[in-house]
Amino acid sequence: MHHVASIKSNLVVFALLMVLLLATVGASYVPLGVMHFPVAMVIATVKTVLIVLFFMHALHSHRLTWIICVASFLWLLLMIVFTIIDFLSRGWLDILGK
Amino acid sequence: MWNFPLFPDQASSHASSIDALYFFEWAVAIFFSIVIGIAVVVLAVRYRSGSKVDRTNPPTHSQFMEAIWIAIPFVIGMVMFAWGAILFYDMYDPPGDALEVSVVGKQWMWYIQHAQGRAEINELHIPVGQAVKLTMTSQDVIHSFFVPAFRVKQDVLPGRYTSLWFQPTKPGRYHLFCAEYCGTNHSVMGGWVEVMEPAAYERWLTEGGSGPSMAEEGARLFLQHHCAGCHRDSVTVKAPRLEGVYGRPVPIQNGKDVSFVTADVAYIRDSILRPKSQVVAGYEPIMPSFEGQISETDLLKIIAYIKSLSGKEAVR
Amino acid sequence: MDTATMAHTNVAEHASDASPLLLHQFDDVHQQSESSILGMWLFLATEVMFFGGLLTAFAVYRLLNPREIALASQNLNVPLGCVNTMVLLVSSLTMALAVRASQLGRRKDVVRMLLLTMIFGTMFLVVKGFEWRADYHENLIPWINFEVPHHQAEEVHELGLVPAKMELFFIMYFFMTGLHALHLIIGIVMLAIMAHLVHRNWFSGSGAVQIEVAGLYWHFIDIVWVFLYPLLYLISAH
Amino acid sequence: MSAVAVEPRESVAVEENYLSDHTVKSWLLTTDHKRIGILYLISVTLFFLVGGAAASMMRFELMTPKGDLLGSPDVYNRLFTTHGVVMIFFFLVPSIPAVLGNFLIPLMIGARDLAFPILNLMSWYVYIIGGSIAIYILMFGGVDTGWTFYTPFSTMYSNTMVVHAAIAVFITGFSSILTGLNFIVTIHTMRAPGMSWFRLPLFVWAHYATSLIMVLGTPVLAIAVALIAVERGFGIGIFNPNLGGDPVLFQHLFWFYSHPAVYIMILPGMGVISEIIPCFARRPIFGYRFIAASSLAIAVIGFVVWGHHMFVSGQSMYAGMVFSMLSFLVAVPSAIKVFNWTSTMYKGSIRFDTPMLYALGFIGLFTIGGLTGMMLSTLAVDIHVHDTYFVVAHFHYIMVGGAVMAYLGGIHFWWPKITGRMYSELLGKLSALTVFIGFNLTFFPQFVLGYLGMPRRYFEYASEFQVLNVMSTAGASILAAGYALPLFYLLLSLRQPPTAGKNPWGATGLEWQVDSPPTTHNFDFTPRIDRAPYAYSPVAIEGFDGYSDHGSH
Ligand code: HEA
Ligand code: HEA
Ligand code: HEC
Ligand code: CUA
Ligand SMILES: [Cu+2]
Repeated sequence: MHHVASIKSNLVVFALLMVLLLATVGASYVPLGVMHFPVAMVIATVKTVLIVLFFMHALHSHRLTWIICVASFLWLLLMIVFTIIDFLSRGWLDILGK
Repeated sequence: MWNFPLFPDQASSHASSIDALYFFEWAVAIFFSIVIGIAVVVLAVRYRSGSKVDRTNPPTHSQFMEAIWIAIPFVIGMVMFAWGAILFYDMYDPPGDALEVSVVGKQWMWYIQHAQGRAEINELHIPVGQAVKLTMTSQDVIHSFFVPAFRVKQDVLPGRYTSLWFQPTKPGRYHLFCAEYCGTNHSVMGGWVEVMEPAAYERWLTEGGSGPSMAEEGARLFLQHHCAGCHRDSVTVKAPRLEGVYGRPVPIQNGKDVSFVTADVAYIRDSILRPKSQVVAGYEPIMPSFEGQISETDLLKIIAYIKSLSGKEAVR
Repeated sequence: MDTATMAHTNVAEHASDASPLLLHQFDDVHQQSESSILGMWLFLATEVMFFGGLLTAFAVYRLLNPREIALASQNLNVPLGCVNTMVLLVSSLTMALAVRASQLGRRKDVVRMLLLTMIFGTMFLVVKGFEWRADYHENLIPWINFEVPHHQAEEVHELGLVPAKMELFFIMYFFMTGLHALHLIIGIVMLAIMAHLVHRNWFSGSGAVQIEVAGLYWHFIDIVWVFLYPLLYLISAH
Repeated sequence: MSAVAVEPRESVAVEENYLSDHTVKSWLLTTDHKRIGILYLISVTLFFLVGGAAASMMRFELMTPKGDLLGSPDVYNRLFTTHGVVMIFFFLVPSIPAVLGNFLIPLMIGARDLAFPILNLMSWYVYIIGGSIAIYILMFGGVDTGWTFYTPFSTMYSNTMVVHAAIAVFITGFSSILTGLNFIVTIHTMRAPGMSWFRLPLFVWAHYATSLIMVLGTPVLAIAVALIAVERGFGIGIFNPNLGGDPVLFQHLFWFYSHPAVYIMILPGMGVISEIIPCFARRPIFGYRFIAASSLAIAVIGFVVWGHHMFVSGQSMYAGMVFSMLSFLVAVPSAIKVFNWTSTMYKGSIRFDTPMLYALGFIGLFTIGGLTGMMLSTLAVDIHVHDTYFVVAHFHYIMVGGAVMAYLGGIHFWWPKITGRMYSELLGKLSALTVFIGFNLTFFPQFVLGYLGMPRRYFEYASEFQVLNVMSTAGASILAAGYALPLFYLLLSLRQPPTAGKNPWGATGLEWQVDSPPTTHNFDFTPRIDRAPYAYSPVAIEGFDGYSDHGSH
């Protein structure tokens, strides 16, 4: 009933995850300045995508599963972005307390 | 008992413009309520069960109608938004010549300090026709400064300044309320705003015994806390002179870069409480923190003093 | 007045061809397995928002107090965190293999892989425990004994940093890693039960659906850590 | 008009149904969605009485400007907190979904139960645990923070049982999450053959949208109150500005859930109205697809407007403008619904039974509540009316005039299905009327009071506000009588034998094809659906004289 992933593909995904892990740690020692944080998050996201697609079999499941994955991630982003809008833009105007 | 008010006084320059928007919105609300109300009643009567009317082919959908009643609320909504947003901006953007008043809220009273020195509790005396700007903070929980007759309200928060301005247009005595729930006596944390003729106001200012102005008080505190030791007199310590600092862009050392921030009230507050978080370029971070040593009210006085130096030329 | 016609599929009839483990509300096994998997995915969406509240708070505080947070983060043990990430990723691999084994009906392998997964999960907790113990000895635990580490005291003083804000970092750190560890413990217990049931041949088949659902949860815990690690440990390793 | 392939079985009144087993154990261990619905019905009603008692005492105190009738402001502060917490978290959020949703969703989609019946029972227990803590708090000290728990008051200054309250809310949140999760899965996987998405009743669509909010929003509330409990319990600084925190951050986390939560409260109500109106207008609903889609639109856009509760909180001006604009967008899907319901009456054959009266009341009061919501989301106007009685009036118009009316309408509509009994139609109409009149008298004066500047959460108030407050209190007593009435005659109806028949309203919808009360397994046959919902015809009903037992014959 389900797609059965081969041992080999599991191992390949695992190897990729390890490489990415080393990449994050490595990147944190490279002076990237402001890019430091985005790079770390992009790598984490790629890792997540790998885990979700292969280990959690999202690749071979319903469209609905995809929607849930994307939506929950999007919702989290929504919450963070709209909250940050407030804190980031405080003081952009020359009005005390706004 | 029957001559109770149904509408608040309009006693500030904001009041009439906000009321205009408010009436417009009620007009929209009443219009739609009536349209829907009449539609419901008319349809209910006409199509009541048993009445002899044509009921053939009741429509079940219409893209056209849906489009119309998506478009209308959308457009009306955007008008309300834009109108409200513009007014909102004006209500917080103070004119340059505003009278400066400082406000500290605490459980459960308002402490108010005029630039000229007079302090009062739960009362605010101001001259009619003169724009007033409040710089506000709280010593404990969140409160909210609310004068219905002026249509203004702003939360005051611990550890932070917020501001508010208005221009009273009518002499009189108006309610001052605390509008953010703050504990047991929230409902009695308030008092009066007394809008006076300018002459009466001048008299009032001096009659409290012509005490020192806020800036003068601040100058005293400036000595008392040994600020002057570094900022005015010292030849050994290299500290920036504070004349002309207020309102100007200040160069801040930021790693190897220099960035500029405007020296507003919040910046000066931070400079005193957390001096090392923003170090002026070209100076050593030797200023000690005064966190916990100066009360909110004294802090406001010192800031008033530093502000009063802004007319003078900086000697950098 | 009817919106429906009644078809002649009798309740009793449909029950007869079903597996003994089919719950009464489902028509067939397919519907049942689909429901459990969908349920778990939705639960994970809930979990995303659960951790999300903390991540939002952390994001805001990092924005407001960048220097204190960065300095405080330097007290975390980057290599240990890295090892732990590896351990957790390995456990994800074994979990995936357990799911595979169950799909192929190899019960022995399933149990074996589940046990391995549990062992790696426990290993993570043990390492984490050592980290926390070290934090305790370095006086880094808010409420209990937090104080600015000696080697950073000077820097804190010089830069005029606020010790309370460093403490704030540790509050968030312990809250998030604590919650993560709690999830892991629940996961380990769940896997233990699964392993036991598979061993006893309790499931029809080898519990492919149940193991798959448990796997989803396990991988999710892994994903949370994939984000926590760079967010907490690698802020200013350089 | 009926196209029945199989003779519906004659219903025999004495036959086994889901209510037959009377033992306490059979109730407390039941996994039957209908029984769990009843368990919720009872518990939710009790909490409504608790919240209503607190409201009555508040209105009593507010008859005089001085704080003289209840003795101390601390009592009053505990009262409105209790009232808010109980009414929101323990009454209105679970009311329609957990009672009617639980009972009806499987019936409406042709399923034998929800996907996870044990989980369903568990959510009731979780709710009861949270509720017991709430009652415990009430008896041993109370909380005085307001239902919004704003820091730093809640974490550092209040000396009441805030940690307990946080735990109660935290726990109850999970009941909500589990219910939502159960509904979503059920609606996806358990639909009977032929029940395609666009054949779903709108009640189910509304609950689908509601469940999305429950699943995605509630965990954030849980975290927000957990942070409060931790900060207060351990005395450390999380939102304390002196320790690097920010109290406004708490407000963001709180409203991230609590604004969408208002749609948890109204969307199911809108679902109920969408069932009642076509049934009593005897014609298909107008604009089915738009009503269905607007539920989803409300659920999604509703997530990004929360900052409109924070216009004067010290939030940045840019954020205020973004949130204000989005708030106007969220009004559009609500408008779609109101206009479509109204159009559904055109060319209908309208009867005015109790549920319909409640539904019509809903349309009017919700419209006023919603339009005053527009005023609140207007930045400049909100500065003046924020935290005044204007806001109190706004949300009671929507929550009491809207959601509670819809809830009562739904209870009256499905009462024959749930219990098999009819209630007194006369008393039913009387209750709808009393509630409508009492409601308006209670809450309309509060709009005026609010614009005059009377702040909310006030134990004492300025004397010029008294007349309007007395009017409001008078209205509240009429309202209380209006609510007491159904309690009385609905309970009374239980003494009769179940004679309502399968379909007393002549309604379409699968739930009306099974027995009243339904049997434990709902359907003896797997139903097969071959047409859109609301297949009413106003013309066919011309000769219809009263509702009969089997409308389909
Ligand atoms: C069920 C509950 C519920 C619902 C559905 C709503 C719906 C809405 N609410 Fe309300 N609200 C609350 C419950 C609810 N609210 C509560 C409890 C509070 C106070 C919390 C507290 O502080 O304790 C509150 C507070 C509140 C505030 C904060 C006030 C303040 O504290 O200063 C605001 C501000 O924007 C607001 C706005 C809105 C809007 C825009 C809608 C919209 O969704 C309404 C949309 C509906 C319509 C617009 C009507 C139908 C449309 C038409 C008939 C067509 C014509 C329309 C146009 C021309 C636009 N609400
Ligand atoms: C679902 C939500 C809901 C419901 C149904 C109600 C129902 C009512 N509310 Fe509620 N209200 C809120 C939600 C709700 N409220 C919230 C969230 C707040 C904000 C809290 C805060 O600030 O934190 C609030 C605040 C609030 C205030 C403002 C308090 C203040 O700011 O100082 C007032 C004042 O009039 C009020 C009145 C009423 C009244 C008269 C009813 C009536 O409709 C109730 C009528 C019902 C009954 C009376 C029950 C029937 C009872 C019996 C038949 C038993 C007999 C009773 C006795 C013997 C006493 N409410
Ligand atoms: C030990 C010496 C010292 C004392 C005492 C001191 N300061 Fe300072 N102050 C400095 C130095 C050095 C700087 C510049 C470096 C910096 O920004 O930290 C400075 C900067 C400032 C600034 C920012 C000026 C600008 O140009 O932006 C303000 C405002 C200020 N101090 C106010 C005060 C006040 C008020 C007090 C007393 C309550 C005080 N200082 C006490 C040394 C001192
Ligand atoms: Cu201060 Cu309310
Ligand atoms: Cu809202």
